Amino acid sequence: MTKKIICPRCESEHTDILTQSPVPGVWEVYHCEECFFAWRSTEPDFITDPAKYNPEFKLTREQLDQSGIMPAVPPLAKR
Amino acid sequence: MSKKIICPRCESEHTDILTQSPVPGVWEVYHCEECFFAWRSTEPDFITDPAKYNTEFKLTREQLDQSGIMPAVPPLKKR
Amino acid sequence: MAYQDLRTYLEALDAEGQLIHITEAVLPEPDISAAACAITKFGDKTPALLFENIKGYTNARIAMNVHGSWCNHALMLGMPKDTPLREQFFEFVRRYQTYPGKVEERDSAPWEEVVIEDDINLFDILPLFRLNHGDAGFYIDKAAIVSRDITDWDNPATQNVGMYRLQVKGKNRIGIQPASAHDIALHLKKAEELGEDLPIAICIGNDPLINTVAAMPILYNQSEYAMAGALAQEAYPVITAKHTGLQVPWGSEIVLEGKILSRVREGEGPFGEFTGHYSGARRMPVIEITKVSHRRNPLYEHLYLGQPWTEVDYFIGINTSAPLHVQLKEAFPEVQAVNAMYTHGLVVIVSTKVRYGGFAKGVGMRVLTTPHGLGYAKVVIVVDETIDPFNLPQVMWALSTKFNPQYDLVTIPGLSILPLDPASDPAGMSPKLIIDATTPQAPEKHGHYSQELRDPVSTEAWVEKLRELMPKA
Amino acid sequence: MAYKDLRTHLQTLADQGQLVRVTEAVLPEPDIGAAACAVNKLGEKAPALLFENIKGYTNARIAMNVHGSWCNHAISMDMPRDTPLKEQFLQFVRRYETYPGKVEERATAPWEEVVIEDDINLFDILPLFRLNHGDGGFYIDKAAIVTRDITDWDDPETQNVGMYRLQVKGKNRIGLQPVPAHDIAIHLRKAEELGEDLPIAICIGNDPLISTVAAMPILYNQSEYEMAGALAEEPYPVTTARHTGLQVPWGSEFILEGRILSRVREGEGPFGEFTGHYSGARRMPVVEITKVSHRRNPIYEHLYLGMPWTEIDYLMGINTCAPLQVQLKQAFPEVQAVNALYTHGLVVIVSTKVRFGGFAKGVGMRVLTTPHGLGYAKVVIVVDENIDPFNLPQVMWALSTKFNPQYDLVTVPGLSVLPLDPGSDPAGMTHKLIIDTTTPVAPETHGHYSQELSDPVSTDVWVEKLRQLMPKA
Repeated sequence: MTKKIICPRCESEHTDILTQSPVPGVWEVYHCEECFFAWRSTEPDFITDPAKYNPEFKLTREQLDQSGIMPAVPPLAKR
Repeated sequence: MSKKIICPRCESEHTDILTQSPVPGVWEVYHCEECFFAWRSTEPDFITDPAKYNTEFKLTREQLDQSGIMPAVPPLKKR
Repeated sequence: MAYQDLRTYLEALDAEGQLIHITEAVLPEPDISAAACAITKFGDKTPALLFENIKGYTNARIAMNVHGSWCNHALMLGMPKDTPLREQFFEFVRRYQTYPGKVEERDSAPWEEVVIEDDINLFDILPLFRLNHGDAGFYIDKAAIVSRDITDWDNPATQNVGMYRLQVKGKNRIGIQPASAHDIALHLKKAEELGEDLPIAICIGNDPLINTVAAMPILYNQSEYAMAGALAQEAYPVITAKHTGLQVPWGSEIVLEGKILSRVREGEGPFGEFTGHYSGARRMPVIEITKVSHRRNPLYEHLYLGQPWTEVDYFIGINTSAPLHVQLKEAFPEVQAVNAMYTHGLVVIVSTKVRYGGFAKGVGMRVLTTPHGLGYAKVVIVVDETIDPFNLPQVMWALSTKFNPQYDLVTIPGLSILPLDPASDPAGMSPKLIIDATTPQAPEKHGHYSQELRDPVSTEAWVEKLRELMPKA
Repeated sequence: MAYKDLRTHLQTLADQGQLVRVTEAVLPEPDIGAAACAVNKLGEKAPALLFENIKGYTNARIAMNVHGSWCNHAISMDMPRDTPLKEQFLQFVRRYETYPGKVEERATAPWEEVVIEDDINLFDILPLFRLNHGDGGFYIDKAAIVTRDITDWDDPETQNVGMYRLQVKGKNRIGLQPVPAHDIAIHLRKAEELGEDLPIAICIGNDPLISTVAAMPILYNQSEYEMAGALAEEPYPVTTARHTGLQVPWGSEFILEGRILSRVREGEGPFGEFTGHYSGARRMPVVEITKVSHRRNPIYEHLYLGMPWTEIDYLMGINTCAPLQVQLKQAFPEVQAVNALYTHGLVVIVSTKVRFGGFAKGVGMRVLTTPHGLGYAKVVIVVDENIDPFNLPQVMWALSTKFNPQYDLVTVPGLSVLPLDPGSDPAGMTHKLIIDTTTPVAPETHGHYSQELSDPVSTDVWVEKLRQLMPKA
């Protein structure tokens, strides 16, 4: 990639291409390895553009790391 | 009338014929001058027969005379 | 286009597939009410019924269920028969707000064709019948009843057109139920204070709008005819009935004139009421009829009522909601729509924008203090502006997700209510509830509502696209 | 059973005018979510949608709204498409009570046609898309997910088929939300206690009944396949997926096999949920997919959810009501019908005969203590036996005339509710309400209810007579 792909949600640069459209050149799907957000290049700019992404839904890896766990991981037991 | 007409609701004998069907002999409408009940001769027997009239709806002149007044009669005034 | 009499309206219903002619011979009881009850089981698009062959009568015709569906209601307003309820409501409100409409006084009326002044026997003139089995007698339950204040006779603002139940108790004797809060009870009180009779005109078989207005909670000094003109969007035709001097609808089939006897009370009832319960019997005023006028081959019109939904629920639905809507908006422009269709507004659902925390409870309290709400409005549910209050599954969603009884439930003890509410105890008293099912706004902070789902962008465009693609029925 | 796979069912929907094929080229976002949202705005008889031309894909097909109307639900039950809701409910309960139905194990299945075990990229195999704008990614939201207890692998009773949301987060990596109360969370806990992965099969594009059963609150030791057999009234066909050894539907379009990674939690969400609100983001388990099997030209099936009513409200409506009905009737045979359609049963309406004063409140408390009611059932409305709880205007009548807040309102503070309820505060805790709108019976004495209106005799006869006379549409 010539241009860095920034995650619209957490603005991390740790992003990757997940897939490209089977019909060449129609769209690409990216995902963020930090916050697990995924998006398609053809989605509206309020999804794809970090500056326009709905602030109510902005979420960073740090916030995720502090979020609740469901279900809790149980203590190890012997069989 | 050869036969006394008894009010199915209050069982008074103060009843009268209000009207007869314009087509002769089809039905008659009676009313009770005590409890103001009215009925047609062709109605089901649970309406016309004093013995079969729904007990929940039985009502005498005495009960009516003790019932609520709506609206209240106001005191007389001078114009 | 408005209908100036019942005949024209029935023809229009017929042309739209909204009228069934019953030509087989039927008994007055129980056939007519059984059929009028049965038609309500077919959903909310049912036709009106016209009985043309009633056993024992030579030429009687009885119209039932004339207002008994949202299709018929739409046609009454001159709208397409499949107009959604919500659109009918907003059109009704829009016309209501053009009050006063025009009234046109005419010199002669079709109902003057036949006149009876001697030996009146209403049982021979009207094809009377018992509606529900527990009714005490044969009622007239869909008449527009006209009276005036005899102490201020020449002031047209005192003239009232209302709908009150009438028990025909003798050849020319009728029991009437004037609920104390209604305009006619004020007229009667003034006449009785002077020991005088109250002139009255009873108009039967009418154009659909005047019946709608007669059953509508408008203000004391508003004119029902000017309201009918507003709803019709054209001049409403009336004529003065010479025997009493009261203005009556030009298009009525039958006009009974007479007087409420001063200071007389006599047994009346029970009658099956719009609450779905019988009223019990009480002592009520009595009318003596002294003149009857009617069209040749008159149509008798009657209304079925039973456990909802029946004709009465369509009949007093939108016309109860509209005045509440207008009165609430005067205080709170945030109000979006009011659904007071349940038992004449014992349950009221209001959709509103919320200005700040606690606002929705204020709207609810306002409902309880409107003129109509004081005597009705037992349970008020307030929902967000995004909820259509006429869409009950949406209201249930708001109740399921926006409502926490710890914060959102208000109980007010010991308020007034109409005595016909069977739950009131003693009759006429009840606690009332406000259920706030709106999204909490600052400074309210309970719950976690920040992220509500919205329709995806372009949903509206897809509604239109899919409408075209839908399989044709 | 009529439908052994999604294809047969879609063909039947098409034959009955309940399928719209969208052949124009659409973008995955926002078109598919918008169209699936839009179709439910066209009324209660909305068809399913099949998208056949999705930009960027060569041969993807996406089915939406397959369960999204009472017509479609009736067809999925092999009933006439216009069957009233209450009849569908009673038929559903009847078949439910024939549990266990038969299960037929088949040796081969159509989904074995194409197998991918190397370099799996789910984004290339499935036409994934974002459903609602606030979703954290591309979800699979209508899969039947199969797991077993690895400590008791050979006991078929431990096998579970459930529907849980899945966020596809990488080429072969999926986030999974197992709510702690659900069976899969029990399986995961046992595996994680041993530090072992949990085998899992994710089945996409199914016959309509297994989706209904997967979304249904049945008991832990009940088999979903036997329940599907009971609802289908014929053996339900399954095949063992060899990679994991789990039984999966014979008719599925796609089978993804893999394992939930032991003791791993990773960011997931938000996702727009059935509450009409987004869920927020939490750390949840992760699935790694190791084998994909699918039919040639597979159909991907997805579910729209948003502010009610949308497809999900039809998918988890009647199947939420039926278990509550059966469980309540075990204690109270007087119960007539249960409507728990609203937000998976956050509002529940129960119709019951009343044995004695206070009985209806007992029924309400019982609802709150059923397994499902403990986590849902925030507002319980109890109505008389003659009220159809699926007929909301009738319920509003009961609320308007039978209810007096002084006697008939019970508030229970501080009960549990699912944390997704946005009204809960703190999340997972709420007050709950029982609203008793039944007619008071002895020894209760308040109100004046003795005379309730009932249908006139011969109303039933007139229903049939009028059915013949009704204008043909």
